[in-house]
Amino acid sequence: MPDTSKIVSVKDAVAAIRSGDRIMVGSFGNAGYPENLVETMTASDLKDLTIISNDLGSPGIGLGKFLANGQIKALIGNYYNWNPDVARAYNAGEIDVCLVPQGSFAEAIRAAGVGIAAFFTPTAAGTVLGKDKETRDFNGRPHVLEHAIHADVALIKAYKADELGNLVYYKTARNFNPLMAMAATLTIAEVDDIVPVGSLDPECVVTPHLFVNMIIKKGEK
Amino acid sequence: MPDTSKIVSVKDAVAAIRSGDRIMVGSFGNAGYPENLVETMTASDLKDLTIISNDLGSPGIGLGKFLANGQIKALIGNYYNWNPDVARAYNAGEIDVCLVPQGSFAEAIRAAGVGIAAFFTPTAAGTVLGKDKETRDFNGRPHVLEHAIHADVALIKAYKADELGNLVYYKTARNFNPLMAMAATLTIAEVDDIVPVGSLDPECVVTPHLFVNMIIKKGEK
Amino acid sequence: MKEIVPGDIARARIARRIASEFMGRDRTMIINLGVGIPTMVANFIRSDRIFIQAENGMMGVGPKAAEGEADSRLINAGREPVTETPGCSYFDSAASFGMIRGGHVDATVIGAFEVDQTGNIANWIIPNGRQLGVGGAMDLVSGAKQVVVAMRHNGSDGRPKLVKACSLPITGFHEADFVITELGVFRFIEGVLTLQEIAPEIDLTRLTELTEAPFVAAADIKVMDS
Amino acid sequence: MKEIVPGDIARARIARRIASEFMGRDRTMIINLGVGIPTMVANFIRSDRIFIQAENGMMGVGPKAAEGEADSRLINAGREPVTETPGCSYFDSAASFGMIRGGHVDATVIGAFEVDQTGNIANWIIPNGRQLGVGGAMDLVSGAKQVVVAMRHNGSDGRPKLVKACSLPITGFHEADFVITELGVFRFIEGVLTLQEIAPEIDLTRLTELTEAPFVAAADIKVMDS
Repeated sequence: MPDTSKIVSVKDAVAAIRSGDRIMVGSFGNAGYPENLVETMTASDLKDLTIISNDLGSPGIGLGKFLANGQIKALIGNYYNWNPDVARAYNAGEIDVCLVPQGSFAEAIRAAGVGIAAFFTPTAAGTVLGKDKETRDFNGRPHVLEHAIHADVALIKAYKADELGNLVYYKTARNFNPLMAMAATLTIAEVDDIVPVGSLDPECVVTPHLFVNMIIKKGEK
Repeated sequence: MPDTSKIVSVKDAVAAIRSGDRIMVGSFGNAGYPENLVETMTASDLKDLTIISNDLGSPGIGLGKFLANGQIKALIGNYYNWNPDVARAYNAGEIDVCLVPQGSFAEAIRAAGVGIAAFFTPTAAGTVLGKDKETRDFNGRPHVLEHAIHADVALIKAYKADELGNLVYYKTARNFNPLMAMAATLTIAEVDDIVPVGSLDPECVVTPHLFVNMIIKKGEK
Repeated sequence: MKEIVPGDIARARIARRIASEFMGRDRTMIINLGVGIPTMVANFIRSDRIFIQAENGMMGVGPKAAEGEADSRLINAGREPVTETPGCSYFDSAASFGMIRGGHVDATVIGAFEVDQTGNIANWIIPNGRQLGVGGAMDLVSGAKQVVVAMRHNGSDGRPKLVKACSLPITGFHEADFVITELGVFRFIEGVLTLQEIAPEIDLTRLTELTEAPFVAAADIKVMDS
Repeated sequence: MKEIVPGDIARARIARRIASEFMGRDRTMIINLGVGIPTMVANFIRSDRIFIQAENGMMGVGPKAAEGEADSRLINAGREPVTETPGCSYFDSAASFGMIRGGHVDATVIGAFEVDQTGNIANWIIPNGRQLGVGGAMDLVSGAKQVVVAMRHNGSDGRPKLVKACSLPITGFHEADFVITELGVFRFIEGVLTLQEIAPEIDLTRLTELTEAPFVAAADIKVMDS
């Protein structure tokens, strides 16, 4: 193991997060959701969080706990129909919600990770979700300008990490995780297993270690 | 094997290419260069080609053969210092050359593949290579607008294909190949080996089969 | 109002008709299936040339997982546990929507609240304060090569869903290619809504009454398989 | 003109000084090395916290391949056959430049024709009609967190390379953080070119004569390791 290990306790990892932070959380439904990190955060005093995620789980379940706990200031994501608490809180003026079409959302997170400031996509041009966005024709078709979506912290769920922080994922639990791993100032990966350096096939590493700042092992305190 | 096999002879593959086409060719130096496809094309009557590639090999070697043969109308790429014939032909007015910084070049090819019309990048802002490009500040820093780079045909070098056309690559021979595989109307992959469906790990497929139209096996006619 | 075709039969008919549309094509087809009737299309596909893409990051989605074999980490975009097919692959959401936006998905099958005579589709929200989500709907209708709308011909209140102009927020403009209901197969041909097949239960007069959008009947109109 | 420091010694000194700069940092460093002197930096790194990225698609580049073990498919960005290190990984060029442009590479070490007093770098072309290539130079200088210029202090004709204003086409504006030559270690501190170390062979007066760009000497200036 290298002398600067990234492996930390979930408590130390969460101690690096501040109230008011913009937090990306990987997952699609409950697939690829960093359970320990979220559990620990929802048991903390952290508040005024902006949660950037595909959805917000179900009422009181998964990411839904953040909302049930009143820890959320704003949401950036694309699909909250699985958790009707979101529409309720939004209508009551308790939280802000910014809806971005799922493909544009994924691409905007990637853009932040790879240093692209903004991009033109045909998705949503002319619709309610595109109406406040700069619109321009390319090849005779309207496109909207979508800006990169950054975060202070990304909470990632991976299947395995090696001791350097190289990550691989598990089936459709991959989803937004590799994108968010690139797009935050601090990336914390929760993994099922930590394996020795050299155990992962270099051709199959999905997230190279340079994107990962901290690793916690699922189920450990 | 499915009843609509993509596996064809190199002759049949090259027969689908037309003079005047925009051709992407994977490779960095000679790593990841589809040798049989290029050999067959350079032995053909194809001309007025626009070759979109990182570099143009060395004089008379690899992609350099296209130039030695007078088959090139224009080049889009980023590094021709390994092949001084390119500067010579350009200065003599024999070919057009469009230089795009390597990172912007890679990203513009990806953009074409994923339906992004254009993107803002800080690379080259204010320089000779950015001077004719729309420039805009984001976060106080100038960015240039780069447009997607499409092709009619992509010539890809992969390590293995399964019979559906899923591809994996070999070490740094990966380079531009997976990007170009997405960015052309017709994608032809030259591979070292063709393996049965189910042989490749679904987590490690780099180019899913939907991007591949034809497969030829290296060394077969 | 008595239904002309009962719900279960209607849904299966629509799904089967769409599957046969894809199976009738002489080439590989990459398709994406939305929730509801679209998902049922998979049950009727008998072809090794048709591959199902799920926008949450999978190419080659297999049948629903059997009871006891479900893995919450292997799901489709409707959060249902599914299975693998040989030659499948996994990728992240940006790559997945890259396939969709880049025009590499041959067809998306989606449900809709309304489709209008210009091919506009409204399927993402009914503004009633209870929904807050778009998912991949806008990306799919603007990106897929063909958009196949699978929907009941009329709402539960009898109101036509093929309308002159959508009243609900639009998902995509002029994107519908096929609209397949239990009463007919409609296709936009050069922008004109054209009836290609009609259900055996009704005639053209009755179908016209049940459809707000004007349409033309194809010269070679056929009876839809029941 | 007689060289103050012979070429071989100069190049090794520059490379070794840059390696020690990185080894002196108490954290993981991801570095990218250009061709020429920058590539030599790898020879002096003794640390398991420093990882070399190659922009042609590799993280964790190892030493040059031994004669007979070279594989033309495993190369660095200078087309030299290299080896793997444990924990290395491969990726495509868009992902590679995503790392660079996205600010995930801690430092890039590059050669240069000229660096000026504002930190502008000219290293991609001498307009003489014989060169036509930019490679990743512009991406690297604009994307890497720190830009370390490794170059001889003067050209072969004695002309200073640290100049008032670049005369050649610019690669990136105000991007240089360190300029390390065989005669000194310079750092841009709040925009001011500051000499931090000076070679044992010369004094400040002589160095000032050999340098066109104005610079200040740090209060705690040190003698550079020879």
